[in-house]
Amino acid sequence: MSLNEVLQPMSLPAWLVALPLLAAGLSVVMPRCSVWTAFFSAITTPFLVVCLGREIFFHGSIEIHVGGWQTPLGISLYADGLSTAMLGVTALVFGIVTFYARPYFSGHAVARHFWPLWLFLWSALNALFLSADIFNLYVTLELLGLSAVALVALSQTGDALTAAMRYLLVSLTGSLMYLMGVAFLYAANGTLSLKMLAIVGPASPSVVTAFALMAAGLIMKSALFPMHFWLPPAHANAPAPVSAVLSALVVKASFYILVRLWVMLFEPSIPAIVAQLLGILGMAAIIWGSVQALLAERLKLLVAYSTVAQIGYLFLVFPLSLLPQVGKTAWQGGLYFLFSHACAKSAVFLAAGTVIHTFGHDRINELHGIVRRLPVSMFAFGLAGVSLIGLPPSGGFIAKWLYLNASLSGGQWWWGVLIILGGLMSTAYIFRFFSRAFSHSEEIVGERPAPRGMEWTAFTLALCSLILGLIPGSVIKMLEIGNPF
Amino acid sequence: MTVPNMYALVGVGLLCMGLYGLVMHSHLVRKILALNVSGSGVFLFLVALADQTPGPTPDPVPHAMVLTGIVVAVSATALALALACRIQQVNGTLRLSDNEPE
Amino acid sequence: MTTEFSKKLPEIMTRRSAESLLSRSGQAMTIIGVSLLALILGYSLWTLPPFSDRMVTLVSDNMAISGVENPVTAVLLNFRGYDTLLEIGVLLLAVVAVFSIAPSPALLATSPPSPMATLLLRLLLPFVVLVGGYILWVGSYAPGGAFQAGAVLAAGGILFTTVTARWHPLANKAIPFAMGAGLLIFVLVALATMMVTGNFLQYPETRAGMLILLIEAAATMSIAVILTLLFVGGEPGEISPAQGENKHTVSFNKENRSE
Amino acid sequence: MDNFANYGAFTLDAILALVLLTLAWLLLRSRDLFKAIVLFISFGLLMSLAWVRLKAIDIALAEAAIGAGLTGALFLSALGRIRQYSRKDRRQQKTSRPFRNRD
Repeated sequence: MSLNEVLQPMSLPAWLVALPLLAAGLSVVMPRCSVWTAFFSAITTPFLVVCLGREIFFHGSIEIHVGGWQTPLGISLYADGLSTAMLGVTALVFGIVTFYARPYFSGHAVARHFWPLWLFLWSALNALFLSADIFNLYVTLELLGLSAVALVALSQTGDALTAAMRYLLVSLTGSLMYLMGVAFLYAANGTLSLKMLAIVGPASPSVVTAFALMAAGLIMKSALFPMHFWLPPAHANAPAPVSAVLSALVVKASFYILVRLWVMLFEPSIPAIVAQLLGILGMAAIIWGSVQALLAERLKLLVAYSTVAQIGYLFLVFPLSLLPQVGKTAWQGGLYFLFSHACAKSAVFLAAGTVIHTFGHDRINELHGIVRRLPVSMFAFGLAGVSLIGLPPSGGFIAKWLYLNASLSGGQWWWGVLIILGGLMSTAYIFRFFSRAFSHSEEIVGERPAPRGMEWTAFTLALCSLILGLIPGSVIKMLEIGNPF
Repeated sequence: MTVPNMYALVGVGLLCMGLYGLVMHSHLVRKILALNVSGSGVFLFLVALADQTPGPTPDPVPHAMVLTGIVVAVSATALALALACRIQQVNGTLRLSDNEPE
Repeated sequence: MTTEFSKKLPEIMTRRSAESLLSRSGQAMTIIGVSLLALILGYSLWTLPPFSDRMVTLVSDNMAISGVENPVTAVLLNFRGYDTLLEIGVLLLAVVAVFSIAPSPALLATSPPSPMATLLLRLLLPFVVLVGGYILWVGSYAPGGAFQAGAVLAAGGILFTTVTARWHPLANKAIPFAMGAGLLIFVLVALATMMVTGNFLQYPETRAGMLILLIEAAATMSIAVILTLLFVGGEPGEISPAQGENKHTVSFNKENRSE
Repeated sequence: MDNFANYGAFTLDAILALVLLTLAWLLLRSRDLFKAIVLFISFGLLMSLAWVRLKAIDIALAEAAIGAGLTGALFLSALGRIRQYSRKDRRQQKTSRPFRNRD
């Protein structure tokens, strides 16, 4: 059987779920080979995503019916431009961070448990982005949440364990709320398929309640202000590769579900004031997260609070997309934000992990002149910072540009003011760290040299966030496929 | 009021009581207990609605969903309890709020 | 003065929010919020349209080609088998997670098992295995199936570990395989059916019953082992408590430490 | 006669519903953790009775085995371990607290 026969276009989504899951199972059964199963996954999954991307680019979106059962009875997997782009970012970040994690964990006893959990997290994300069934999404959310919690707890310090516990409680409560919403939707419509639910009529109280429950659960999981309290400790105390994917992808996964539900089911039947409310929460998140990042004393905590702020930007998409004629621009801006933040933030977390690996701590005030020891990591930090601030030519700039466009031509200029203000604040907290890192000071002695692989992986991700700023046309064209918005 | 509706209301009650317990208790094991009660409430709600079908047999799809949910719940509970035990061992306390920075 | 305040601000904020959960006003707010939620949910329940029997009809129409006769098993392993695949993944993930967190096995052999307990075990275990096997088999026709059978077998496993509190060295080698077999066989069958029928998890009609039983048998074994291990709460084979205590003090902890 | 059976069934359901709610309330309010866990196990057993009443025999089996039995066992063993650790902790408290270093 040739490779072309095995990788038929219609089987690509199934392979994307099955392969990491198989690798995860194998790494449990054969712990000695777990690194190699992870590497195998890190090479094959991006390849599969590229195949899928090429397929849908030329032939349009794909829907497959698992088990051959048509939708109301069975589950369908759906790959349009949006889900393929999410899969692509996941494959990019996971693929690169896997090569960072290898030196990071080498020789540690926890590596044995890290690799299976890592692969489970990856398969959960792939399954989540492909799923077109609201109950199947619940199962993927649980798979995602439990593996993320276990990964946070991996370093076994008191703070990490407490953070993991808090994360677990929030995550489980969020899943329960979501499941209750699923129950309402199923009772009202008799189907679980996202596409078939899409034809719901005018808003009945049960539909509104279902939306409220699901949105509440997903907001808890994606740490929108004021449900952000669990995120900074969890992301700051996790091992660096874990923090990178948690900030880059895991919080975005629940945001992605919310976007899908909003666009496919709820937008016509939910009053516009709800979107304004989500936007206001996003605004509060931007301000609160930025202020906390300015006050943070530890580098990883700074980066984690910056994630709280950046999640705020994502939620601005809800009010902006309702403005007349600029809806599409707003969605493109929001998703561009998501992608460029995924690359930039994972790069920053990896660089911060390298700092800790080298100096044994991440207290910002004691990190004077570290650029001489870690030039590549600091350069990566800087490149990613450009994207986080939103300076050209970076993915962050394109995202903010699209947002500004939407808010000004849609007539709600105050969101634009907020975006510029947020950019200024992120400049402040990034330069607060840089002023130390690049300062002249007495020679500091690192405890141990940083492996080159750790430095260059961070750099690669930072470069990706920059490259995103150079190819907006093709990314936006990709997002159009299947007309998700 | 029909019987399935009554059970659905009990499910709502259990969910809300569990959420109340989750917020009120600071002891971790109690929080986990409360979450389990909430979960039972959601499951009961789902199956009670499935029993409202016009025909004699209830809808099997919610039954399968709840079976899945029960297994997921026991996995999550095991993980949560393992974490709680480890927190007790490392921090010497089982209350999250005690653990704020001093 | 200002710098000191700015240093303390995040701490003050977090402490306040933590304490407010326990304060009087916090309690009142919670009660009001939860009651409101109950009212809203109850009202929405009231306004739900009558439950459609579309799914019941669909399931019963397709029962003949599902390979089993119990509708719930048909939904679990055929119509929505993909959910179950991921769910077995959740179980395996949970046991790995518990291993990664637990410092050492909960049950350490302190004394040899009492002869009475051993005798009881000898009498009970075959019975447990028999009941588990029956529940697994009957799941195709009547209520029962892999999860229930796995749970019954796990009860036997828990009994076994609490009485003997010791693992046979051979078991340590076999346990990872037993844990992973359910997921691996499920995924492999799903991929194999994709090669044959062109669709992930679409069983050939004539083989559906057999394949479902194969998946269920592997899943039952894995579920039984995993549930037993979740109860044991630690990885078997690393019995030495001293070793267990130190297992996790690895050097990347440094990043989280501060004086 | 039929009517009578219906009333009987409804009364049974109503009592079951009330008992479920009461048990949940008691287990959430109980001051003794051990008692709360035992109440939780009996809550699970009654839940499986409710599943039978809702014609969900599969779930009733799973709930009795997993929901009540296994989850209860998990809670009890966790409680035992926690008590063991906290005793150890009290003994060690005077000498050292290696993990209590924080910011």
